Amino acid sequence: MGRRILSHFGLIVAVVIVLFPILWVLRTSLVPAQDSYSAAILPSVTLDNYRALFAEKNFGRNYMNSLVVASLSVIVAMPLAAMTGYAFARFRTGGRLARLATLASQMLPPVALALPTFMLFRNVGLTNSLTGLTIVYAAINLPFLTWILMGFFEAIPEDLEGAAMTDGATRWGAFWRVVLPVAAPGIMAAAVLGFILSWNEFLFALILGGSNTATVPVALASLQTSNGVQISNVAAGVSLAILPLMIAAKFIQKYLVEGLSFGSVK
Amino acid sequence: MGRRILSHFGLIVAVVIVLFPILWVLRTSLVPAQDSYSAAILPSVTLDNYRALFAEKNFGRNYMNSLVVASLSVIVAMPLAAMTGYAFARFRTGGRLARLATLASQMLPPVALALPTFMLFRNVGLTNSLTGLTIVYAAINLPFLTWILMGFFEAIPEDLEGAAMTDGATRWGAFWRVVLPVAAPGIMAAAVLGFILSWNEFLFALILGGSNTATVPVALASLQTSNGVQISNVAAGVSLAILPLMIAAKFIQKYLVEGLSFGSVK
Amino acid sequence: MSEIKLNKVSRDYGLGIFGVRDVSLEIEEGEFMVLLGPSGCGKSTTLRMIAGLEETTDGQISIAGRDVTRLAPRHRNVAVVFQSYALYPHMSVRENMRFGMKMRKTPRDEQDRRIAQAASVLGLQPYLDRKPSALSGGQRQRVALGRAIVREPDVFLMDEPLSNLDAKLRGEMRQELVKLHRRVGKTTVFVTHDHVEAMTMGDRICIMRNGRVEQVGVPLEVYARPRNTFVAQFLATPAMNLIEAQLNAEGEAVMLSAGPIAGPLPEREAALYRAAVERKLLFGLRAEDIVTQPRPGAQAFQGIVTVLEALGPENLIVVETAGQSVSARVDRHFLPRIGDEVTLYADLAHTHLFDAASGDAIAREV
Amino acid sequence: MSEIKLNKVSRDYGLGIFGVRDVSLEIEEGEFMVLLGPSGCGKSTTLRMIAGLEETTDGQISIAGRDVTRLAPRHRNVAVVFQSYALYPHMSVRENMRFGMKMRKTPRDEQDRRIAQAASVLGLQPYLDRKPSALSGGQRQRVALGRAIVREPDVFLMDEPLSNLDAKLRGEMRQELVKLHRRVGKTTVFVTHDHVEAMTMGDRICIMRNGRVEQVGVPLEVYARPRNTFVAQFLATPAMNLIEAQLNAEGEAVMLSAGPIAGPLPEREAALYRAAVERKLLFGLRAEDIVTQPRPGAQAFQGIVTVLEALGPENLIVVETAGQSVSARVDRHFLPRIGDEVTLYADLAHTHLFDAASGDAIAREV
Repeated sequence: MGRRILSHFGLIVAVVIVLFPILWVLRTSLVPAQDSYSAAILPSVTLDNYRALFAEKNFGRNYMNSLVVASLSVIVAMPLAAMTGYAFARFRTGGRLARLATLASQMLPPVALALPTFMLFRNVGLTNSLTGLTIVYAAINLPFLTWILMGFFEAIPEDLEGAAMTDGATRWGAFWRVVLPVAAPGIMAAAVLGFILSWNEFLFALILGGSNTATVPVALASLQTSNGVQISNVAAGVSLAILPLMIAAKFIQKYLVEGLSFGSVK
Repeated sequence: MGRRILSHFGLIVAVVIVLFPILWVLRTSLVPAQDSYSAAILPSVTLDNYRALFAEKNFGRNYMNSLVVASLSVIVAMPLAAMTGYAFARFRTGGRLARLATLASQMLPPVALALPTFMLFRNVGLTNSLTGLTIVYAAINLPFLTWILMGFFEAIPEDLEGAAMTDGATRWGAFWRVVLPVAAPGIMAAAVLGFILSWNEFLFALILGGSNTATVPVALASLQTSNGVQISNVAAGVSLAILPLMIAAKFIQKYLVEGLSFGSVK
Repeated sequence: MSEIKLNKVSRDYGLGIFGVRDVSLEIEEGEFMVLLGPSGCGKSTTLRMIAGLEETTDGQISIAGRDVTRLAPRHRNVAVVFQSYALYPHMSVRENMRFGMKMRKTPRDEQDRRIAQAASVLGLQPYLDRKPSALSGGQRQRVALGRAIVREPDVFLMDEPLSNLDAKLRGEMRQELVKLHRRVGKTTVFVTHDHVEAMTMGDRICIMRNGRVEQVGVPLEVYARPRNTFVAQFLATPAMNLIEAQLNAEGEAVMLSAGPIAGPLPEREAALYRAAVERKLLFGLRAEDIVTQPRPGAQAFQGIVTVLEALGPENLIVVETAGQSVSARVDRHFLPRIGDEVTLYADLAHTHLFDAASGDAIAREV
Repeated sequence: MSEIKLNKVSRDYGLGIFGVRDVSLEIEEGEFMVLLGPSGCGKSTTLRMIAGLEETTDGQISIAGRDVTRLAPRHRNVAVVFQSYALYPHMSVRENMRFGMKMRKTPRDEQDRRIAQAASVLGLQPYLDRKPSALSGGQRQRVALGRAIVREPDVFLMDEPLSNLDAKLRGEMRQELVKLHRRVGKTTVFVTHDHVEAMTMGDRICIMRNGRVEQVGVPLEVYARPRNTFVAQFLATPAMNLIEAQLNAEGEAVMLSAGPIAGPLPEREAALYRAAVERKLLFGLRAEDIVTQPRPGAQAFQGIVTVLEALGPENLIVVETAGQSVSARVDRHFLPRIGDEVTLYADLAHTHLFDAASGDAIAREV
């Protein structure tokens, strides 16, 4: 019993350590600028920092850009990733080489790809465009989602598809009506991860974007690097940047935790 | 049979598309600077670009920095990650909240953490130091490795530890002598991924590093952004940046592919 | 009409490895055919080839006179009951049953009628709206059956459907399946490694080993006349006793000499096996043909009891004698102690003889 | 001395859910005790509590007179054979066996000696340097056994060790395990859901249901005198026939009236059960006590054959009569056809009687 209390105490401490910076950022975003560095927890509450962010820094545009690019890149990559992952899982398509290429593409240093991508995109007129950024993020998401979904599909017993196919479904029908619904929690989890991957991406957004197409991370960086950092504005921006993550955590934590404990898809 | 040839053909095309840019970068790094943009495949071969990189750009220092920081961060994070992942997998320590916090920490936008980290590190004198960078990378690797290893440990039947413990081992002994060796392929794979994650990291390396502590990605970025990009030097740098990845792919592809097909640890 | 014909069917995995090799088998309309054999013998592969879930690399398979060798599973009109049940986990029991009919565009009211009927036959009414994960193993098994039945397929293919059930439930489902088959009357192929299931369920059984067919026949006939020692031993627990033996002619009589068991064969057996005199043989006798009371034609022998298994209704004993272990299935009142010397009687009227080298049964001269 | 005592042992999962509840059981030195019951009855949990792999939330467990309730598994000196075998996949067979001895610091040459001996007993010599993944299911099972034996523990704990084997192999391993136990002579607890294993292997059996003990005793005694209908039905296939019944006194005689079966109880049974006259009862009769030939004390009844299972050595039949299904285990030569009307004889000398409401056996007046 004593041991249990001890380990729970340790956990609470750990959670506080993890959460404290986030909570403090949230707090800083909600107090007037002059109180940013005060030790008082909540001297007074205001939404001025958020208002300033949207009114003066055009943060609404950045936010929309991020939402559009991150969502579209997942929507574009997911069907392809599902089919490729299924092919890898069931037909051993391409064997080890194809799997390795998928993994390897995840491991290329983004910096090494930045310049070639920029030059290529400039030639075809895709710099400073959300389309260009969506394409890049879809290309990043594709192997990532493929790999994750491959794992989920491998965990689904093949007999399920055998049953569907003798029940009258085509191979495609078995995939569509049985495999996909069964893998749904995993697919949801993968989609959330892919979204967040794109949402947080900084390097390509910086290189390929312009002022109209800047995403949230680019905007945050410029807030932080501009002369005389306004910490309260930064805090508001960071709070908003974390918002989708918190929504995801709140509403689909079940999917996230169950879907991503690898190999435990029921 | 016709279908098979077709799908193999498709695969070969896909592989060429994936590999071509990498091969072309390698080619560019091996030809004299004046042939960089020529269409000839290998007009002549030289190591001058590499020599210049090391002699003029101090790339050797960057390379060592990256190797040290990436290796140390994995070495520091791995034991903690293994124990945490095991606790999550077996004792449901912290329940869903702790798992969620682990996942969530992966999803915080790095840009949002950059400024606070920089300010904190400047106060304690960890900017422009490899120690500081190692700490950051270990902190990034810890939840990442924890999550991956948790999946591997969950896939190991609990009876194995039961057998070890009735055979005379302590819980720790069962973990050390049975669970860890059985999970070894997964741990190897996770270590490689963690190394590459750190190896490729750009943002924190840029913010926290100085000229002496610049890592490979920072050096590549400066090569690319300096006036009059020397494409042959960049190509040599990129080739070297990819080298550890290729070594990993070559020597431990078995671990990578088997260890990471989630849920299939034998 | 839904007979199944396999004509020299093979499953070649390449590199000279065969899952199934040159299997020919005719399963009649309405017949309950059991494929029996140890794990890895190719019985499941054969079933999956009939279903179209495994590629047939050589030979032809026809169902109801139609060559289906290259047809997709959905065009074969077969229903498979998997060992794992393979229920759709995201669908309720009702939707699981409906799926196949929906795929085949059965009218909706006909779907409902068949589901209601199958649920009533299988006692599944209370569970129709549950997900499979909320059911017990036995209930899942019934759902898997129900899903197959409502389809009204030409052929039922069952891949060890009882092996995940408790011993208790397995015995009950065995009888239920046979009753069901009698009612539905559809051609059924049933794969199992359990000889009790094979004996009790099959109209005929097909015993396989190493991808080939060893013997096909009515269970009691195969039991009475196994073609070789493998079939003889596989089809019973305890396995048939096998003892190296020789026959010698002494005038009219044929004398058997098999380790501890020796004596003249009864008249009928003597006539049948006269030609096998002086060959190297294996003498086979089933455990239930070794009895505890003398009877005509039974030869007495002594042995030390080394195993006694009191099952309740009867006892299994093993005695050691002359370096041989001999198993006997005896009356429940015969309860010797381990180490006792007992006298048993080998009923030579049930003699089996096999060639010592090949293991094949000695041809009877009828 | 390595007897095991469980004193009111419980496993409380919280929220009023118990895996095991108030189980008391004494297992004697050298005894082979079988825990038998359907899945979820708490038998495996009990075994794991003895091993220390499951927490004991209430009660005491002692091994060899020592209270081990709070001891770690490694301090209990027990060896567990798991259903999954739980062989260390990264170690060879030899290293698997050596592991436990290494942990206990057995001298190296003693380790080698014991490994060699166990390997020879279990026929594992050719496989000592293989990894478990290169072995068949039966071989893995033997390695799991070998790993337990070489440890020379006080107690063997076996959790359904045969359930992953083929029917054939299971029967053989059953006998081997009993022989092994006789040679090693160590206290053994064996968990199974298979009543045949329980009957044939146990010195005593402990039948569990819903986390509680239903009956403990020598197999044949429990078989002969089940304490309630659950035990009566669980301990045999087919399950004991149970028919609603009443007894009526007619002078000296006691008349049984149980559906199709009616008649005077034999003298001995009449005396035993006289007190149960006019109560609502269940009449129980085992399938082997329904015979095909008249005998003294046996009451004839007619029925329609609905199931015939010809096992080879004997047949199981089910007849329908007066709305009752009655199972009988009959001679292999008795082969009616489905739908035939047959006459059978219920041997009332083997009558079991239970209270209709509680299912408890009616106390015999001895």
